[in-house]
Amino acid sequence: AGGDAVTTTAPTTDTTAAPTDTTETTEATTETTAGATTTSGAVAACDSSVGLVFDIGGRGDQSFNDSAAAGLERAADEMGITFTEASPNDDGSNRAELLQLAADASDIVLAIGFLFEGDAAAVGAENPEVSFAVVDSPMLDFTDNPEGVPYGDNIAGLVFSEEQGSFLVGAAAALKSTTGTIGFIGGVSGVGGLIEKFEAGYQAGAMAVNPDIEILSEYITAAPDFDGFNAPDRAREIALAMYDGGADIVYHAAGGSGAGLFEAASVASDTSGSKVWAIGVDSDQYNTADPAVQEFILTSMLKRVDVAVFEAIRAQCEGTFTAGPTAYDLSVDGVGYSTSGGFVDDITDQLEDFKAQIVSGDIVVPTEPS
Amino acid sequence: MNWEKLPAWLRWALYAAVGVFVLTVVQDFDETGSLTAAGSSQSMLRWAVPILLAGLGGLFSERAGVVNIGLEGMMILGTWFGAWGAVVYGPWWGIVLGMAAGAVGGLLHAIATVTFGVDHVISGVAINILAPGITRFLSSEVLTTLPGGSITQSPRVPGVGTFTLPILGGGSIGSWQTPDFFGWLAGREIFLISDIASIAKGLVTRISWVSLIALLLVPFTAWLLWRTRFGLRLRICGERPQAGEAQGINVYRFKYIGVVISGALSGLGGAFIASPELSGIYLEGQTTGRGFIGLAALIFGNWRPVGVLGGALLFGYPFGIGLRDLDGSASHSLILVNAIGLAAVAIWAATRGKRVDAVLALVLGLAAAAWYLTSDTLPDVWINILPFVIVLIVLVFFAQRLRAPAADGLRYRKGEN
Amino acid sequence: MATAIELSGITKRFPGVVANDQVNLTVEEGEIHAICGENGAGKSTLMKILYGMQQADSGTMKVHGREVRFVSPTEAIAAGIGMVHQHFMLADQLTVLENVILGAEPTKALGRIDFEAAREHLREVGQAYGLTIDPNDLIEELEVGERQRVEIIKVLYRGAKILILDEPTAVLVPQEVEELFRNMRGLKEDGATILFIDHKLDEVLAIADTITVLRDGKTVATVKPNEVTAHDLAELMVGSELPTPETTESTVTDQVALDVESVTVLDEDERVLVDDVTFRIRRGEVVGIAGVEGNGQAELVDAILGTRPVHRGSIKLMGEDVTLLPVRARRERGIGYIPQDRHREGLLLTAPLWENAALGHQTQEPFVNGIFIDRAGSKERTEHIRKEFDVRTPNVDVHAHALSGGNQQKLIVGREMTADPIVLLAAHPTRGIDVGAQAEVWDDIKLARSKGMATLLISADLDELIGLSDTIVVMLRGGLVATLDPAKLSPRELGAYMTGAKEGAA
Amino acid sequence: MSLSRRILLALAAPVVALVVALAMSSVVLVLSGSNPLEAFADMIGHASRLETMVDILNRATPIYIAGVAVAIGFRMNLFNIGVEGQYLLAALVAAHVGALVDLPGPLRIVFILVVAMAVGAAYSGFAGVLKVTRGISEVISTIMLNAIAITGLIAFLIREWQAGGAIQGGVGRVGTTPIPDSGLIPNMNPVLEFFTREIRQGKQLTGVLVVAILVGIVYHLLVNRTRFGFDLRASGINPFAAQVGGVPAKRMVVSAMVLSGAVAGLVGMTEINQVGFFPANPIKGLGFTGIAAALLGRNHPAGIILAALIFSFLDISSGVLQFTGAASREIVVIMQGVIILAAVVAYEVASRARERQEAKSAAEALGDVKPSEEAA
Ligand SMILES: Nc1ncnc2c1ncn2[C@@H]1O[C@H](COP(=O)(O)OP(=O)(O)OP(=O)(O)O)[C@@H](O)[C@H]1O
Ligand SMILES: Nc1ncnc2c1ncn2[C@@H]1O[C@H](COP(=O)(O)OP(=O)(O)OP(=O)(O)O)[C@@H](O)[C@H]1O
Ligand SMILES: [Mg+2]
Ligand SMILES: [Mg+2]
Repeated sequence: AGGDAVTTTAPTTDTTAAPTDTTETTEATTETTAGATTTSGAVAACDSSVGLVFDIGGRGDQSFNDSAAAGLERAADEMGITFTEASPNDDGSNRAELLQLAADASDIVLAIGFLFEGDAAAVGAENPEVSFAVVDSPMLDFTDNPEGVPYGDNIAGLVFSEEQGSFLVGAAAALKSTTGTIGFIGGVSGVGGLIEKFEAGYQAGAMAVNPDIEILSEYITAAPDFDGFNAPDRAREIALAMYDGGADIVYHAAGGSGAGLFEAASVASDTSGSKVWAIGVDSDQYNTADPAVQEFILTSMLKRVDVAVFEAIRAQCEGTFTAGPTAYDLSVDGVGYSTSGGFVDDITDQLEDFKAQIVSGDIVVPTEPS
Repeated sequence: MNWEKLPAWLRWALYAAVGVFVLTVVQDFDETGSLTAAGSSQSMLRWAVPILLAGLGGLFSERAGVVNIGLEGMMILGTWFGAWGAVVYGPWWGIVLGMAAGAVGGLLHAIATVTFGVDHVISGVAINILAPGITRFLSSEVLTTLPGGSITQSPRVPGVGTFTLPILGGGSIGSWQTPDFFGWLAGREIFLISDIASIAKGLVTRISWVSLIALLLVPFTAWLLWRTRFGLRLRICGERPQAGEAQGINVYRFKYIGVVISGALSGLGGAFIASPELSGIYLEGQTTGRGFIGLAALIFGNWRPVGVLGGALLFGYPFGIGLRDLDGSASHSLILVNAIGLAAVAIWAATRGKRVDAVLALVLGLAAAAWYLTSDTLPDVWINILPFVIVLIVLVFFAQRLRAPAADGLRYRKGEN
Repeated sequence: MATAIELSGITKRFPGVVANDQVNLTVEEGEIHAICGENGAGKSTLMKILYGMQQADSGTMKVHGREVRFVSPTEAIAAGIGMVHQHFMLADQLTVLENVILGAEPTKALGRIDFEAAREHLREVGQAYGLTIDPNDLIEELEVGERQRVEIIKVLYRGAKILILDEPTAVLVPQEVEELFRNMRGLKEDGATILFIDHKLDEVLAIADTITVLRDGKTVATVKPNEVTAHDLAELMVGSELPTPETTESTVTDQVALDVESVTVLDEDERVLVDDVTFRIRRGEVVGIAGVEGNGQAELVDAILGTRPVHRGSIKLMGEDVTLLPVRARRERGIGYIPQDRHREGLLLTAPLWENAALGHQTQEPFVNGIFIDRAGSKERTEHIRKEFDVRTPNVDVHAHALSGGNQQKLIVGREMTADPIVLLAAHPTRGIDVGAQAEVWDDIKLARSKGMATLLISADLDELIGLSDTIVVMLRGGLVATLDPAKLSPRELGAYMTGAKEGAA
Repeated sequence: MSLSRRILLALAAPVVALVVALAMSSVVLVLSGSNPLEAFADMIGHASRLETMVDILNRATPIYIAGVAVAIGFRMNLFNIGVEGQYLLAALVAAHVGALVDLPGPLRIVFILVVAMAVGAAYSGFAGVLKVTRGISEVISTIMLNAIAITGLIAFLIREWQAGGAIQGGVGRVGTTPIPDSGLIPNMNPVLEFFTREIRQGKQLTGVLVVAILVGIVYHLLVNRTRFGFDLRASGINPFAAQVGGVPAKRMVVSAMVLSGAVAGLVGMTEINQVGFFPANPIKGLGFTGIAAALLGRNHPAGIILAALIFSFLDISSGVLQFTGAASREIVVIMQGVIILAAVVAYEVASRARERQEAKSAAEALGDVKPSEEAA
């Protein structure tokens, strides 16, 4: 599947340093691993201008785009960069134009979402003086080299090891489940294994805790129907069926549809009289969810787009911008799990243990569901 | 015995009974638990309600002679205002504002078609284009100012609450927790009886007040349109407006009323989509064509209230089953149900000497049976299209028996024949 | 006697037409008052104004001496006026009862219709005037005469004392007309005032107490029937002598142009519409089909034209079997068609005249050039039709809806005639056009007949049918019940055959 | 009616519609605290750059083709809502088959176009067949067929076909096997550059524009100049009259749906030729925009061009507004809606005026009324 490019595990760089220059390593696909949590301490002021192009929907999705916006705002706060932002038309037909408009006005352009890959490669080639960073795509060209080479010296990809974060929430689910049945709801299947990666990690994590655990799994839609990321009503129905079917914890990787899962958790808890849980994705959804459903959000699989965005801007400011993929994995806390609400406090030890094993390589998390 | 002579509600009730019987047999044969589960009938209702409301809306409009392809747009207005109203003023206000917004969409359609004589389809399409523009703009101006809202979504939408029938469904009267008769019966595992009880249990337990209203609207609409002066006058506008005009009826007014009600009902459907019964949030594009499907249900139901309900359930059932079917087995069973249904159609057609129909039904039925026998589950891409395929197949055999109001879609101008 | 209605100086303009021009009309209480005039004289418009369906631009109306101003039929109904329209105002899918009570529904609480009271009232009205009909029947199941009865009951149901009947006899056979007239006299005896429109002069003279003649939107005279002859009336109406449809010597040849053999036509529910019909038309012959509307004539024509499948039997055109050929192939082989409803089947109202002239012949010279439409050729041909058939239009680029009915009909007749058809199917070729145009159409058919055209003529105008035909066949319930010689036939006698009162060949 | 008056009437409708749309959008803009003049100036200023014009044309091309597809149906009162499903299915199959067969460049281009048209025609024709044989309104059947195509057939096929080993890179470039460059329609930059300056920023004027122009010309000739077109229009204006005029009603329905679908099949070619394969996340919704374009353009080949350009211009403007900040980009969506509604009403009013004019002049020809008299 399409996730292959992302999965090549790269040697982790020194976590105390900014991403190292890896341009001339032997493997063309070598990824840089970001030092995500290491940005404590003052950062130098910077007068770069940043253009950020959201995925469809733009700001306010309480997930992906908002996370990116948070990183951007932090960069503005801490480094004083100036920025412009934009989001595409509903059908995404003007991605390339927006990138170009952003490039006209910026030193670095951040594109939020793998759908920008083709356009960012093209626009990037036309604007060699501007840096481009695309979230969720390695930005590698496989045309002439099966290993892939960066599209250009000015084009970077920010990729996340979602399977690793999903592993941890899967483990959490298995540890917390009393029924021995848990669920997974994917937004859209068949987009090059993108969402399947979440499922794979979740499965692996749950089985690591309890090999006999039953995992119900369903995708809302299949590409090219992308409604699955925007269908809380369907997610709610699927989740209800899962709870009816004995699951007591359901994890979603379905963007905006997730609201339906939380709704279902509240309804199912209310109807059955025993509490069931939901697990959020991307951001700490406990913090963004309505107070009425907060108490059902066990944890969220964190995908630190904010960190990636911030780091990309910082690299630009500091002149350390690196072409090709930069990996945000567990080792740099590019992915993780949230603890808001305190519902997983009793199992953090076990989870941290798993985390250490993954970071050390003792556990290799699969990227394709079994 | 002549089926056509039975009252419409009894006829449909019989169809439903036969349907449940088939589902039960298939379920027992296939050992799929969910075809007649309470959760399934509940989800059927949930998914049917917006379609039903749009369809009933279409009924009012088309019975008044105005084709309303703008139902989708009016529904979109309903989702936005329903959500916004509920968030800002409370759930019932959401319902009211959703209906009001839909009604305004209807008014727009009425102005264009009735007053200006614009082609009904064209005006409807225009409204379908305009509505998302308006809501998008309103989102950018209003929702973004609400905590948790954004240009594409609202904060969580509170709901109007649910209702459980006492005694039959185990609801409570005051503080008395009544027995749950259907639930008890469903647990007895008596062939057919328990299945019917289980379906019934789903339909009387934790039903949204809006669903209840929508269901009650079916007999109410039938009564209003076929038993009252208002109804007769409205229907004449769809059959022969000149006749109404000649009897001193203000045709324009009734057309306006019909189209505005149509918008209000679609708006209610939209508000329901945004309510926690389905989504619990306003999200751009969340109607996903349900207005159009309501139109299909209207046509499927032969422009009659009970028929519209039938059409809405026919969409809602496989849709709900498809979503709830986690391993693809229930949907797989539905293929067998289809095969049986097609066999029945083949027999029906054969007894009426409709040879082409009989052969067609037989071939399709055999294909379905073959598919059923050569597979164990239904892959999700096919589950998604099941409702559409079923409705299309039903239309293949019965579309010719349908009859739109005679003056539906025709331009009417006072004083012209 | 008191005056029931007094209209003075009524003027009504439509775009480009003055339908009523300073019309004055006085109707006494309890009389039967006939309004005559050619097509387009403004009769219906005047009645619609009186009934509140249209508003006059100027002029005053008095009902029972009181000046009134109706902005909708509601006020007219309240003033005791009821109207039966030229085109029936009935909803086919509704029952008789629903149609009748519409607008005057007896209701119970919550606006519920009191169907019991309505049925009872309907029964009373029916009994009082000797008009009975089953209130639960759907209109679509009724015959023309019955529908008219529903229309009259509708008016009486509301207690109207002044009845307006717009061309009530147009669709009736003589026997039905007599029945209607009996009813009208009964109503008059009960104190009703009746205004009725007709342009069949013998009928007018037979029933009316007073006659008002309109011409070009103006009142030209008000006369008593005993003071005038039909001849005088005709002159008043058209300002000149009335033409007659009589043909001269026979031009019938031996060559069979159209051979219809045992043709049976079924509808979708397999009911028999045309039942085993056999006849032949030779070149130079006009065969008229007589029959009350709805007895299969229209379907027979459809079958010959090819728009309806033939269930059994065969149709041969100049010896060639065309039973299975599509419409286009038949038209290319020389079938011309004048449809009974020119708006529905004859014209593309929102297309220019030159395209209308091509319709039905768009695969033939001079309208085409290979796969392309020959615009120049088409326009030239249309100009020719315009001149030959006196189609009054500013140019051939205007849309067809801009023309008046008579001119539209002349365009259709011209289109079919200039194509030199072998067989012409003419359904009501002069319906709804004025006397002048009528005479022109008759002449056209006669001329073509003499040149060898075979014509199948359907008409509700029995004089026309008798006058133009060489042979008349009578259709009843889908079958041919009589073959008659028009030379020895009176309209009354023909009417008897049409209603089944008389049978067999003459 | 004098010529000047006629021209005035013909122009009145679109001008009024545009003015109304501008006025209403201005009101909305003012209400939301923006300066309309500034916003319009930004939009126009941006659109007058050569590179933006290329963008506008690229966007207008598929909208135009979709508009023509819809218009073919409209010309005979058929409402093909199914253009959406037809173009996506057609593009998918054409891209897949086009990448697999081994043909020399130009032939492959033609082959892909033909396959796309055939698939679109077949899928649309199915709705036509359902209509004439089973009496199912094409409005309903094409709604169903859209859903079946997008959520079912395409989802299934794209999964099957991308498994065939066509990973172009990250998940953002998942799709069918890439078509060799020789099989893609070359861009038209040289043509445009011949007239002006060099096109910068790597913008490429899509070669499908040529296809669109051809489609427009063929549409015009076919519908307005041929016998077939006459039959088609006649059926649209009055199906009964057309039928007694020898037009085979059922065959016309199927033919019109087939033609409409064939044209619809070309809608996706712009994206295929730009991306080089059929992506898992293709641009959707063009079928619906096409309906709007056909309505706005009154089914007229030139009118649809204008409509497509207007829509495209507004779409493109939403980008620049976000960078200049003169107004919220949502204003363009409002404008699209308002233009449509204003246009349909304005057209209706104008066509009534025209009808009255014609009736008057016909009556004058009859000599019934002297012009002075009727002016009273
Ligand atoms: N007394 C009544 N009270 C409430 N609703 C009624 C009543 N009678 C009929 N209806 C409803 O009104 C609608 C139309 O009634 P009607 O009697 O015309 O149906 P029908 O002609 O029997 O239907 P069909 O033609 O399908 O047999 C139906 O939906 C029916 O359920
Ligand atoms: N609504 C209308 N709009 C425009 N013109 C009209 C309208 N109604 C009638 N006319 C025109 O007014 C004139 C008088 O029409 P009217 O129907 O009163 O004639 P009539 O005497 O009843 O003729 P007929 O014998 O054909 O019924 C005709 O030229 C007709 O075309
Ligand atoms: Mg009935
Ligand atoms: Mg008249």
